[in-house]
Amino acid sequence: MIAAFYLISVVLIVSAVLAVSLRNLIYCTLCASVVFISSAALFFLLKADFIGVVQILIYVGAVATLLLFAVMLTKNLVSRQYYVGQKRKWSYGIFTASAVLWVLIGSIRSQTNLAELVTADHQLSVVSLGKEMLTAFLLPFEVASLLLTAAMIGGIVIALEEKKKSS
Amino acid sequence: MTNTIETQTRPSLSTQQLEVSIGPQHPSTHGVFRMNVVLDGETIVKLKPVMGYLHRNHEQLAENMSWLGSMPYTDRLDYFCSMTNNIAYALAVEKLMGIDVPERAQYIRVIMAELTRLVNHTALVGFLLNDLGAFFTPVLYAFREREKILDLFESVAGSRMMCNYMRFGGVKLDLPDGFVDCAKAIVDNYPPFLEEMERLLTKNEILMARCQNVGILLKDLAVNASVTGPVLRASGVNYDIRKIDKYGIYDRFDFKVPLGTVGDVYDRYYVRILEMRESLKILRQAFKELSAGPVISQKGLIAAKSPRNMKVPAGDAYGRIEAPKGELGFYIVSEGGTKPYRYHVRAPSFINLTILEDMCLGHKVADAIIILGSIDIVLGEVDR
Amino acid sequence: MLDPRFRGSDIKECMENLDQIFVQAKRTVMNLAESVLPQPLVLLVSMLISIGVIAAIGPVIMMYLTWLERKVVGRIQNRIGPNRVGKFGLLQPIADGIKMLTKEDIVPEGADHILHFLSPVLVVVPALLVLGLLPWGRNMAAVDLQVGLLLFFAITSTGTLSIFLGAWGSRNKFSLLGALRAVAQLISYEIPQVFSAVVVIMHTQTISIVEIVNAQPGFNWFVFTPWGFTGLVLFYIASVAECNRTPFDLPEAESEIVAGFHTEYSGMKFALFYMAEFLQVFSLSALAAALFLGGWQGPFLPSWIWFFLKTYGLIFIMLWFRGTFPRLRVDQLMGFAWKFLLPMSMINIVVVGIWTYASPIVAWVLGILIIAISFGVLAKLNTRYHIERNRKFILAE
Amino acid sequence: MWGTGVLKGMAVTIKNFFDTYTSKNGIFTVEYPEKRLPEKERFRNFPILVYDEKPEELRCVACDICAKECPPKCITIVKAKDAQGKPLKQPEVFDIDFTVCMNCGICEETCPFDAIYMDHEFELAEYDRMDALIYKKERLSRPWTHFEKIRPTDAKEINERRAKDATKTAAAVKPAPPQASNQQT
Repeated sequence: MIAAFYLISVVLIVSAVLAVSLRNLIYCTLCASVVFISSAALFFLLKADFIGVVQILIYVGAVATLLLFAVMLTKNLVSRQYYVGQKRKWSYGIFTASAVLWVLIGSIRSQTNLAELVTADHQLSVVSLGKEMLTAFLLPFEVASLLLTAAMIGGIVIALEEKKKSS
Repeated sequence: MTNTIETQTRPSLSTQQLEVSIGPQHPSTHGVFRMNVVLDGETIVKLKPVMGYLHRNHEQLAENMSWLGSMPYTDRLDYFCSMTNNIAYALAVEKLMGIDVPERAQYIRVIMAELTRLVNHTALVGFLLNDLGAFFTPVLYAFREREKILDLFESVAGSRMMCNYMRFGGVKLDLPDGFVDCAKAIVDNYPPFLEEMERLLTKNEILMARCQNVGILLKDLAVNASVTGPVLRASGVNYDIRKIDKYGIYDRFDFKVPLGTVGDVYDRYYVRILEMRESLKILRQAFKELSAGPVISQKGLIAAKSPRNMKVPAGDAYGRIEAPKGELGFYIVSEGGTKPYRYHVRAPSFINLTILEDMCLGHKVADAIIILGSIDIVLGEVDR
Repeated sequence: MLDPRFRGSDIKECMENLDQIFVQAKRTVMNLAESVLPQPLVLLVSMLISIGVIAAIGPVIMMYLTWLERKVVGRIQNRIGPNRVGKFGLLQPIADGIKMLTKEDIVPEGADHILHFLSPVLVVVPALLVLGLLPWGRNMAAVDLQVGLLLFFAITSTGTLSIFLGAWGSRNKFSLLGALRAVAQLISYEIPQVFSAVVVIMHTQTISIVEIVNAQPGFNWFVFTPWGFTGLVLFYIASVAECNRTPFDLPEAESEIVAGFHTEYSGMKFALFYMAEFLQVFSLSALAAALFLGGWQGPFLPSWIWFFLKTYGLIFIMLWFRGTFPRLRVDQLMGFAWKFLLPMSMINIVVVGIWTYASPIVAWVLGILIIAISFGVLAKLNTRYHIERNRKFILAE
Repeated sequence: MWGTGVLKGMAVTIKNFFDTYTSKNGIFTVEYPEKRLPEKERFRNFPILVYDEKPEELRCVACDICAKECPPKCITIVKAKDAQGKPLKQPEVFDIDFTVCMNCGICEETCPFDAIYMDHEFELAEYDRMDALIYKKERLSRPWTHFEKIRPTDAKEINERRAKDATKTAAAVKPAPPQASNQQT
């Protein structure tokens, strides 16, 4: 188990770095989808397979395609001249990354007892997840759905405005 | 990435226009024909047809060849209906030479013309469905019927598609004895085939959704662009040369001219099926009235025996017939020699093609392909 | 060395043995492996057996699906279909395979080599991966996951990305158009597909495919309920669109955009795209059979024979579609998904809701009523503008 | 109802599917090399030269009419000469370029000596375009019996016509030979 964990996290970190630093944007989106898949693999390792599957479905299925669409449809974003003038400052990058990491670890450590959580091999069943979501966490569930409808309406408005103008 | 044309600035999403050349080498352009299309997304903004890839210098060739010498070349004009090309050319020369055509030859010409119309419209319905995406099934049903009629042509003229059967003043050879009842059998079991095609296609929701209100051709645009044939009649203009000129013996047959109302791809498809039904009516009457007699007039026979010293009196003539694709006309000028001075073919598909852009603007790429298919062009005739 | 006692047993018991024949075969191999290899390696061997079998069956299924398609569509068109290579043209797929291998593999000059190479691989991987989740017979599912069905949809949705990359990598306008159409179509048909599968999940309260199939013993398959039948029809239409088959084959519309996203592919890469399409046809038909037609459940024959019978029945319908229908246009395709399939599948969920709580008679009547009315209303709405049923033509003089 | 047109269409195709198994004329394809379609009598493919008895004495008298008449001009003829250089009524060279000939049949019509006819042979594939497809006199000549076999009715008419012409010319020639005989000393 541990060997698998380390292997996956190495893949995750390497593709994350590549996703940021590659020149050709299409390869970046490819590496981004590798990041999503390896994070889903991590979830599988933690036996939270429902979350892992949803992770693949949402991120690789939709978000990666969205990224690719964005890259592809904007005008000649792919060609080289974007990277000429920019000085690539690694120092800023490392500083912000370590700051964010420190905050994250601090918050996780303070709340729960990490060791107990990992070894507990309770099987997260989908049914319990469903019940939990519609009872204890009903409010966040409703807020999220509101957000989703707002986003959809926004998309339709833009499309309608586009159609009205061209027809 | 693509040599794009800058669009006029639009405040909201200024999108890039894509210029695609649906080029000479494309699965559904009915031969070597190219459309330079400027696309905004999928809708067509500009369309420029490019022709001439199949130009074989037909009219220049005819000028230094004997009058009968260019008859086999007229088969290659519209290679789907070689018989009607021959008839149109023979009609023009007979008008100039003043040869009369005996009774039996006139009937044979009507039979051959109507059989060619069946062949052409059946093949067209098949190819139109092929452009719509049906995976070769309607084409193969259509070709199954077309093969039977081509076998008839082979038994009469010697070759299935390159018939070279008409001569000035009649036809080359008389009908072989088994021909008439074999043709009657084919004509009788054509209606069941048409029913089967109609059951498969006409009420098919996908076909209706794809073809109705697509590529609408208005009446006055059609008349101004001198479009002829089923494309014109689908827009509702009653113009059929068999009824207007009454050339040959078409006044003896009673048949109707089907007209469409809206003038879109669906009308052009269905008008052709109705025309096939009318041709079947004509064929039945022609088989009944076919009389015995000579097949070629005496002057014509002499001319056919030695075409190289057949002289045509000076002057010019324009012979036109209702070919399956429209008005096919031959304009010939003679100086009294054995070779035509000027020889021009009025090809229906070439002229019907000029309005392709007006019909396609605003439609999707998929519609442009079926609008081109519904006009029914053959590149041999367009480029000559 | 026929065992004398065997002659006495009746047909039913023989069928039972036949049914479990593969399971016993694996068990014997496992016992052999246990006696020889150390413990972790045994787990590896058991995995290797199922993976090896599926990896072998996948391409063979694909090859003989191409053969079946050419024969069926040929017969629809009154011709015979391939019969020269081998007895009934049975060696034709092998001939095609060799032809594909020997064909030169052209990479267009401006193309992006890495993407051009990567995308056929990325397309085939999900198609093969998914075969593991399917219940081929009684306890013959390679992987029995608790979230089997959801993983199935997750994996098939990754295929969209690779089709897009392939088309983008081949630097060709036609494949670009094909890619745009492919992504739009695959994403907008995924939603009705998942919604029509939700119906079955609601009824059986589980997402694992094996349990869904176990919930349909003997002959009471889900298709014999009103919501089951509409669910099957909707799911099947959506999966026809998912594998880009007629009448939804716009991404590779040969009459409009030459060959859509795989215009620039030749040789083995094209064969991989082809294999992905046919494996998806097989896996989606198998899933439709598992969800609605009771997978391998069947009264008499061994379980895996039922599985193949039902799957090839559904595949025959897809080939029948291919031989009959013209193609939809892009906007009609989208309209059909969003304005017809999606509302119908949502109504179908309502019907299942009623079905679980109302008494059987009320549920049946109400279910059929709701479905009929909604189908009529939606059909009326969808065809109000542009389909003129019978148009009048004048037969002038 | 919305879907009926589509379903009717599917009914047609499935009927055709089962027709191929059940009804006799369901299958339309003729499996070519094994089974062949009956040949039509008037089918015309590439021309052939006809001789009565010996291949040396072709009916063709090298009058060059067909070469002049042929629209694509693919026939070349050279008149034969005997030892003293006097032109003989036989072609020494008669070749047709099969890549140019479009088998239109005009040469058959205009030949006054019934020497050239269109053949039924269509399996003429070659490996070399230049000299293999330019047919020399030897490859073109066929016996008259071959013609009678492939086109019986036409052959019958032609034989009658030739027999009638032969009797007419024979009648015209009879009064002439008495004077001719005494000159041949």
